Amino acid sequence: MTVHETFEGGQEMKGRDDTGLKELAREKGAVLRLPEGVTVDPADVDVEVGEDETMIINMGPQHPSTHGVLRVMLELDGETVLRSKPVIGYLHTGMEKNQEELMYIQGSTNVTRMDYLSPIFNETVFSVAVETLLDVQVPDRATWIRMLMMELNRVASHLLFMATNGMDVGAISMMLYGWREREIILSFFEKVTGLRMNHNYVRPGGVAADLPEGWQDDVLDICDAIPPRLAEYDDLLTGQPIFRERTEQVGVITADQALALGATGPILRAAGVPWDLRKDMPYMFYDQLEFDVVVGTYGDAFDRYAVRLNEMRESINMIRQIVDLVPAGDYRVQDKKVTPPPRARIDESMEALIHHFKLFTEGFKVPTGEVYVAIEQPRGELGAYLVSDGSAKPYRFHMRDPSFVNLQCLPVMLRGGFVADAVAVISSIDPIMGGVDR
Amino acid sequence: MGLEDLSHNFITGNLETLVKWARRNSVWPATFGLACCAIEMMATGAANYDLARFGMEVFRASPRQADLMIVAGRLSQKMAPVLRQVYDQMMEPKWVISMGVCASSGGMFNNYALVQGVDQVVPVDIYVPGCPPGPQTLMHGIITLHELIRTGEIMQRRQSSGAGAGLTLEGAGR
Amino acid sequence: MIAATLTAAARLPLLLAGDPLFERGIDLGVFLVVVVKTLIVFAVLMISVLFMVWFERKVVADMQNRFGPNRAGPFGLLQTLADGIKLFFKEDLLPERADRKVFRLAPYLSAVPAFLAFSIVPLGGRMEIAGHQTLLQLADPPIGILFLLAMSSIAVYGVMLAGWSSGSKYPLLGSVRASAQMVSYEAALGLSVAAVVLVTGSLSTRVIVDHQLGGIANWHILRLGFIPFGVFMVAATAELNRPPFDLVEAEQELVGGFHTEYSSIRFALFYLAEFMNTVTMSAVIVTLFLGGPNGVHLGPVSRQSPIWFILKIFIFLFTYVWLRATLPRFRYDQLMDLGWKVLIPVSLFWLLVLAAMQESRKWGFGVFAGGVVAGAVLTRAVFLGHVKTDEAEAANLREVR
Amino acid sequence: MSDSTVEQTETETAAETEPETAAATPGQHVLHATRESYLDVVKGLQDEGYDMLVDLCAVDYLSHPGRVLPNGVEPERFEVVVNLLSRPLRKRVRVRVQVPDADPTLPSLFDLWPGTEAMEREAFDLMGIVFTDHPDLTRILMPEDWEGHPLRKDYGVGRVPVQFKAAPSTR
Repeated sequence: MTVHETFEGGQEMKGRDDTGLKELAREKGAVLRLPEGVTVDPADVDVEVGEDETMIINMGPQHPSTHGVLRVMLELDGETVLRSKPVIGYLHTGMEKNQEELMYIQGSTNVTRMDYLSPIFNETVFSVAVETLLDVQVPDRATWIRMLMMELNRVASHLLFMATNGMDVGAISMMLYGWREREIILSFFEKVTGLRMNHNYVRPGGVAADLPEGWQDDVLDICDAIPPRLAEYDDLLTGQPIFRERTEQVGVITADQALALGATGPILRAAGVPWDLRKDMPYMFYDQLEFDVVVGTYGDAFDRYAVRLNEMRESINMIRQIVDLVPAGDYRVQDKKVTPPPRARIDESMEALIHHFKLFTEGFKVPTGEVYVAIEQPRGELGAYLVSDGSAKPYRFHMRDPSFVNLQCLPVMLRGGFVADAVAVISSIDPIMGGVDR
Repeated sequence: MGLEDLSHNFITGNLETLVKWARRNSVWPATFGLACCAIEMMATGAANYDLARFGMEVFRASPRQADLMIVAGRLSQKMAPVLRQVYDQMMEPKWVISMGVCASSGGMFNNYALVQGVDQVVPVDIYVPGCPPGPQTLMHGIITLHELIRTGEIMQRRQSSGAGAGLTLEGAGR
Repeated sequence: MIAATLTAAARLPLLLAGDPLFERGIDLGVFLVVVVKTLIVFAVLMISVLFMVWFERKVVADMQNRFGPNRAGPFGLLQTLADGIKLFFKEDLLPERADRKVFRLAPYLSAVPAFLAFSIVPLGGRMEIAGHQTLLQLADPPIGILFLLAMSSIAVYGVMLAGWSSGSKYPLLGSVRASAQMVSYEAALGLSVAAVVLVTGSLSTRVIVDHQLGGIANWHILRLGFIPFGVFMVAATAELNRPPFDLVEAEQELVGGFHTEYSSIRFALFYLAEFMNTVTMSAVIVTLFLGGPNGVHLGPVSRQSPIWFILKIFIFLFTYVWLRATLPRFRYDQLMDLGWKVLIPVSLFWLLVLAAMQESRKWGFGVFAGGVVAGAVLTRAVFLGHVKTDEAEAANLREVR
Repeated sequence: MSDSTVEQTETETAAETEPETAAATPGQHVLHATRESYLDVVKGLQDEGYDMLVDLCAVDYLSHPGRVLPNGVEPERFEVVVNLLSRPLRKRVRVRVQVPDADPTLPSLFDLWPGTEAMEREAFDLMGIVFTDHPDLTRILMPEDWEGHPLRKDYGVGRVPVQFKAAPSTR
């Protein structure tokens, strides 16, 4: 890493041991502090380099490699990044406010659009939060279906990471390959939920519909189709010298730093911390599955890539196990309070019709209380904090989105790198702005 | 440069057909993605749907070189000035596709944070419905745009409604 | 463009020396032949560029499991034409902060040298036009190779000035990258060309081609032992800003690099220049190392025929497209490392070896001397190239549980 | 801050936990801290092994006065909720702090966990909680010049009445 003198002294990336929390806090304080919209005069920037030597450059919000509308302010000395600051909010949709206006039964329609690459996770964590407050026991089949869909979704999400990461370091074909494989999973999603994205499939009390006939074959086809393609990625990127040079020792973050910044998911695991909620604090039936937690060593962009690549393999293995384990039974809870009557009964029974009508106009009430539920999403810990005041609408719903927290690692990772590294690092964090800004 | 200054006659008539053909077959989109729809927009460009067939795989990162802005996703109040700036940076002739309900009307998010329809910020030529619209839907929107370029309807509409960011067409496109 | 070439050709009798066309002095007929040749070469280059753009999009699409353009004309062949016409009729822009004159000049600086460089490439053997014996080559100056190097240096200015004159940050970064990249690779390029010149003993492209007559074994790619060819190929790719060396425009990093602020016809010129340069460079590689138009006498196809030339060029065009579809982009410092620490030492070393071998024909112990010199240089080169050994080993040790 | 105080705080709340309160937070470990003890409680928990701060958010209880709180905790309008996670203990704990409307300030946790930087800014932006000693307390999601804090209950959704207007004529 290049050494650069700023007003704080050497900005060399320190080794893992000597970076204490205080140090980190100081470093974080060194990121750019500029109100948005203010044009920066380089002379005003408090850095001890000559007047004309640094340049402030805005990456985004409209930039091909900032994954949507992330804006990163970079202070450059030549092509070396001295300081950087992510600026977010360009996709702020007010979803948490909207959620307070929507009934629980409508809620998953809203949350599914938060992190739009892992919609099933958003729906699941919301549903689990509501079910915890309702004290409803979801049928086993529904839980297994949720797990199946989540793992498929994880693969789809990581595939998209592969695509964009490849694209950002300049391997354009990888972009297309990632998308090609993702379509296989999306077509299964479309078959099950009716939509390619934003499914609204997992709802409080279970899932919206049972799996279609012959789903096992479809899922096993996916499991057969994806791994050979992953081996192709190994040929195309993992073993590719240029790719390795572009990502190794780039965007390094140590375990201490990652923990202090609250990073979770592949970023934390790539830094060498074996922390996966599925393994360490099992929820649903993850304790019945056999899988490994993929852990990296160096915490650089390549490790994050490798962790994600191997997580896909683990997920495929888990999906194979899940296919065998899904039991027969109900796909949603048989609780009249929460679940609408089956479509067939509405035609026969007036009561069912009224019940259906009331449920969808008034919703169901959830007892007073507050709860925090967390699951492991492709990018880390996805948490839902739900406060209920006893009515049919959430009083406050807060989503702890991993992208939002992980993005804070950016200034630490970027410092001392090049502009080209910035691109590789941003994509290795894999932030989804829909989740960041909500 | 453009055909705007020429008077209408046989040669310019044929030239115009040629130019419309060229414009239709070479609509370069700007890389401008906002939210979920951007993912579907990229999926449309990817192997299974392949926008390249229409000569559209040339996603230009620089708005100066782009012809088409696909506003893919919800537009927040904070992003709106940026969107307008990007639109202004694009060179005429330029077209806008509003992809998805959020871009078209604010969609399900009728609240403080979102602009309720990008047509409040930039003139829109084609609205593509859906949340998010699948690649087929977007492609239909694009083909519709091609058709409108071919028949010159878009220019006519801009002429009559004044929409189109100061594009004036005199003589051509009747 | 044509006029510029013509005046350049007419004013410099030196440029025209090698061609039998001028042996009997210059009259109107000779002048017309030159004009016709210029037009043909220009047209051939233009058509090959149009084809190249289409070819690249189609091949890349095929490698990515797509169809590629297929709506404009048969098999989408007219796609490039549509792009060109569209760009021609698009609104133009001069950024407010731009240096206007330079901004306008830059695209031409980029496009014209590509064509000029192509003019010295031998496309075939002797032929007869209207009673005039002539070479199938626009010009065969005795200093052909120097002319080539000069032109490729001028092309750098096009890119550099374009970025600098735009008056905006991303293009500026692109232009800084361009100047550093192209200047450093120019050195490697020159050294590998020097190897060819050393063996041939002439700077004329025609002589170089003729020197490689008589079968594949005589081609410089084999005769010079691959290394100058390899170095030239890599350096040429870098000179062309083709992937994996396309840092200058690196879309994901610098938006569009030097041409970010360019639109309309000026952008089209850059686009054109990139592909024109690709074609020219492929032609130069073929000339220097693959025997140019040399081939075998096969029915109507003569021993030195444009057909062989086109076939050989095609290999390189495909290779360039292949590289684009496959490789990630280098980073700035890695690019510099490759240029200065690997390519230049290696080509320098090989040049010495070749020189030693050349001399050893006269003096026997020269081989020995050459070996010593080469060994010394080689050690140094290996040292330079392997600064990062520890890191590389560490990387090999990494494991993912 | 010594460990004894932490234990004290915990036992206090634990002692005051009524069945009602427990039902409102099903199966989850919740601590209530005052504004004064907030920093110490969190610091104590960090020392105890809660090594990750996963979430920090604020709730506006303006229109929900009837919430369940343990005895001795004075309800205020705002509440800042901090979720901590211990990797060694495999446990989560939630710290809730009451913040009055009149003076919505709270010390920042930035020195303990730099990762709270964005979360506190979000709480400031959307709910108007001011975190003292925060290095850069500026708006994060809303534009710089935005007025008001959108997630407060007295801040409307900002619904725009939907207008149906005729499409411009295509001919």
